Amino acid sequence: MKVYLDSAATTKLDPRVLEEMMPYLTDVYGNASSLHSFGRQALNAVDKARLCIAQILGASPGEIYFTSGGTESDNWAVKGAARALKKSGKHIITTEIEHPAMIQTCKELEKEGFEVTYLGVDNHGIISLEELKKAVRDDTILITVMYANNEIGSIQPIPQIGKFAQEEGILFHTDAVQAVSSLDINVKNLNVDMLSISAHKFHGPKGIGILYIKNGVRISKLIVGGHQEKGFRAGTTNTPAIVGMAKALELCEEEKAENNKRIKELRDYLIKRIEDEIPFSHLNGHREKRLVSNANFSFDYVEGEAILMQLDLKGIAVSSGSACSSGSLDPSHVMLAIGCPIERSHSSIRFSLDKDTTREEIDYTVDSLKEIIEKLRSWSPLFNVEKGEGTYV
Amino acid sequence: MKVYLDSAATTKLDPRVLEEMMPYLTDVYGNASSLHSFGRQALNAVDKARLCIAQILGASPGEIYFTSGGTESDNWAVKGAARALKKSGKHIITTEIEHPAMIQTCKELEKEGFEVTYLGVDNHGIISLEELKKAVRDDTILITVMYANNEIGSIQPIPQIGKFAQEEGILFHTDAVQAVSSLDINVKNLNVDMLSISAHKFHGPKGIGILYIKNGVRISKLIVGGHQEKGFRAGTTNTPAIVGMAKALELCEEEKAENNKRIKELRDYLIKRIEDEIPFSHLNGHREKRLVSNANFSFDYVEGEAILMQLDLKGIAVSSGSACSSGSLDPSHVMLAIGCPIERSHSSIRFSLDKDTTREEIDYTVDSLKEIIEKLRSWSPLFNVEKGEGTYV
Amino acid sequence: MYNQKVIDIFANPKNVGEIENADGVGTVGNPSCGDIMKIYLKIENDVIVDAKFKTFGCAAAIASSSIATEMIKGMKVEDALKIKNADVVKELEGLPPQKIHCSVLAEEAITAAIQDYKSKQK
Amino acid sequence: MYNQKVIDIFANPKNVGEIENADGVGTVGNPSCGDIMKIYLKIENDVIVDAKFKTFGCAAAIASSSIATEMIKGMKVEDALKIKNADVVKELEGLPPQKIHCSVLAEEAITAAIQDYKSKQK
Ligand SMILES: Cc1ncc(COP(=O)(O)O)c(C=O)c1O
Ligand SMILES: Cc1ncc(COP(=O)(O)O)c(C=O)c1O
Repeated sequence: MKVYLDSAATTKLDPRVLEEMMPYLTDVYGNASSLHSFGRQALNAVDKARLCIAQILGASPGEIYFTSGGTESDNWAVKGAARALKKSGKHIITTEIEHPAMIQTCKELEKEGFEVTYLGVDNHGIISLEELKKAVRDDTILITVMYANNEIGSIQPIPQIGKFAQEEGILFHTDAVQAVSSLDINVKNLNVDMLSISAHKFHGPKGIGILYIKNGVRISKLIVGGHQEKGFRAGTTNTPAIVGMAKALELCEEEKAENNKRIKELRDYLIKRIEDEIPFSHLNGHREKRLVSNANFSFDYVEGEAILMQLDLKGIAVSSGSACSSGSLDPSHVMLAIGCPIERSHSSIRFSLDKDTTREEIDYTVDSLKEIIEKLRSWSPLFNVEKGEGTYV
Repeated sequence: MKVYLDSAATTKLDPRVLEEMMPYLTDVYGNASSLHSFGRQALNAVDKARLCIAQILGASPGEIYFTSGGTESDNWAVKGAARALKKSGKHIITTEIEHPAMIQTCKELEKEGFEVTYLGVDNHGIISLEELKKAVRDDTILITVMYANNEIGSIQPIPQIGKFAQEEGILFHTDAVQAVSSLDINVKNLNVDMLSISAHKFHGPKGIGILYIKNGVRISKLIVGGHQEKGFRAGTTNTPAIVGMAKALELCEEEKAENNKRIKELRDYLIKRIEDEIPFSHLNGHREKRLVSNANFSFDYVEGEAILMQLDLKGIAVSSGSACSSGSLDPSHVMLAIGCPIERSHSSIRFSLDKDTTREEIDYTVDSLKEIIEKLRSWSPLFNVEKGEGTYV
Repeated sequence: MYNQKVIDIFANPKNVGEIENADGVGTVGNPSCGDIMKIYLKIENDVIVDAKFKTFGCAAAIASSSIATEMIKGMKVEDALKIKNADVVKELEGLPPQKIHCSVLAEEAITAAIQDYKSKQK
Repeated sequence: MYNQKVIDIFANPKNVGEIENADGVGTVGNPSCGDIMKIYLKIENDVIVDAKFKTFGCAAAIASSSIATEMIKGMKVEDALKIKNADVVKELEGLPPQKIHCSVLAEEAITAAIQDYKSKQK
């Protein structure tokens, strides 16, 4: 049995999306910037996609910019805003639990002379609005807070942050990459000036994303050249991917309520079974304020990558916040930020469900997991099988 | 009849390439950074593609970096090199006829304090190696010269420039976006340190490209975040596009000699018929040192976009260097750089053939063109139909 | 980019040509800008009874010339002078932003041709 | 990432467990680094007659533990001391670069266990 529980990493292209893309992968291959009929056909499709996306976001088509994905959107939004506003100030506020695309962007800006406040989060991975307010300085030019976290699924109070930022006259960006598939992404409701999206996180194609930039907001360019995207993001228009992303977003919106309900039920069932049946397991993140698709557990006395690889031997795909799985020496910065003890951080496993997940798959996963955790604990010097307990020293 | 003569703008995805991509657009959807089998399957495909590409370029796989296209590759290479080397110097050498992706990149670097020499070209669009040598200063850190021009197809002496740059110890980049489909792209033969490629110019997918960076060359990053591309270019790996690009490049190499022969014959036939049958037509660019696929003509006394649109009414797709077709006020900077009178620049039409072009299509194009030029001249205040001659004043 | 009406007119423009012994001729634009528009008028009793044009320029320039000459035929010269580029655009059911200047050329060419007519009257 | 051999060993590691009254025990690593390796040795006449391990760590750590204990069984302690991490990697037919440290742990655990044995001899 093959079970994919890693939708937060990427999702399967919806066959209906691929079908929508097919004409643009075959006959309608023109360059959307070309004046002739081949080009106009492509441009029409891109315009239609842009309109569709704008309507879903509650934006106007002129506010939608296509990028190569969430990473580029994050880089562009935050570097672009900082560089454009550097005469007004050099202070940026973000959080400790952003995706590397944002953390690394902020690190680069620090090298350029900007100062960045990384807001901490509580044990459940939520920032404090009060702390954010206190962090604002006279020279604060930008706030960027991720909508939903990719590891523990915690959801930040974006509309409230946005309202505050508006009152203060500070530009506000959110990384909504993980949020699109299940949360409200109306930019008016969210009070955001900029918002990043990546299509492959909601059953759209890889290599395409969106940066929403509110009318009137001017940021520096990241990739320059031709006149595409009104001259703000150069490069030959990726028509099939754009068409696919619009279709994926449309399907996502149409089926969101129903999918959320199904996914949440399964996810809650997964959590309950793990908590009931696997001792020394700890749910990471907030119980309610989390993505319906996300369950993140630490299993004491065993290492996360080993769990991941054992699950993989059973055909089950998950991810881990352990250092080993990231190729770095430190475990996930998100686990550390929520105050998870470092040992336990190494034991974390993320299960991320999606619309195709079945109850049978969840049962198979928990059954396998139980066996695996038992086995790995019997291999672990930290656990005493006879006593049925362990210790980290 | 539909005739596509705009392969320099973009090409049709080869059905064999799409076939190669299909598994990665359906079942093999994992994130290539994931440790589980879904991820490993994707990573294997990416590794295989990287190896295949490296072999074709005469490079090692570790020197191949995937980007979102030629524009990003150009931006990254030149901004990345300049910013990394800014302590060694601030002077960059390029040409007047680069693609906007390069020209705009250089303009941005000028704003950052770099100084850029834009080498002129002769009437055929070729730079002088002597002039380039003279342009070198003590603080020259980078030379970037496009391999083949996108408008007039002129080919620069890249191996010689590369040899010179090596001797001088100056980093050398070439924009090979237009060159891949017909020229030698072995980086060893070309003596380049960096080289930009875009897949959709050789029947590969849109939204994917390559930056070759020679081992040992260190440039700053443009898009940061996750560990993809050894940490030098973040963003979820676009597996289907990478697989498609590798396949397209493989087919391109295999069939290059044969395609070049066929395309050149047809292109020469096109040139001959136009020169024989359409008065006051002028071939722009070099007669020999040009891409086999490219023919660029100016037709006096008529405006380029009008020709383009009339051809389009006949189902024929071409492009034009006229101001009208670019949406700017000035005609193509390339036409001006080769000393084409400005009036004549407005009249330029680019015909770019590809492996699917047929003789029948060329005949239909020239027959249509003859009619169209005659008609437009009869509408033009600059042309006297009775006398069969015109004047620009 | 162009709407169907503009393309249709560009495919088959009306009033292309010259009027011999025209009562007013106006030329605007410049080959180095890629646009020249020349409008010929036949005027009787201050009424434009015929209008023709020759244009070097893009599809929008040719379509603007065609529609503008159509619009002014049968008009009093004073009324023709009131035609603004926006009227030309409206009649064409829209032009892309970067092509609005073609409609301006049409307005200017009409004005120039009528001024030529008026200067000859004196 | 991992080759098939590493995965196969990780799926079914050999020598997992403890040796009661072991002649030498070595523990290296640290839970906060995500790796602890504990190797137990049974030694007779300076020959390692049995070796077992318990490991908290990733697939590479467990596979390294398994292969290392396999390698040293039947060896003289002096020869076992000569085993370097590179030998472990070779026996595993390669490890990903970021996992080389797991083979180092195995080398260190063997050394520590033998040192424990030696210190008890005195
Ligand atoms: C929260 C978040 N931001 C940004 C990204 C980057 O998106 P992409 O990898 O599509 O560029 C991701 C996913 O990788 C993400 O989960
Ligand atoms: C010479 C040259 N360089 C760079 C580019 C940019 O490539 P892309 O549009 O695929 O980003 C192009 C084509 O558009 C080109 O012809």
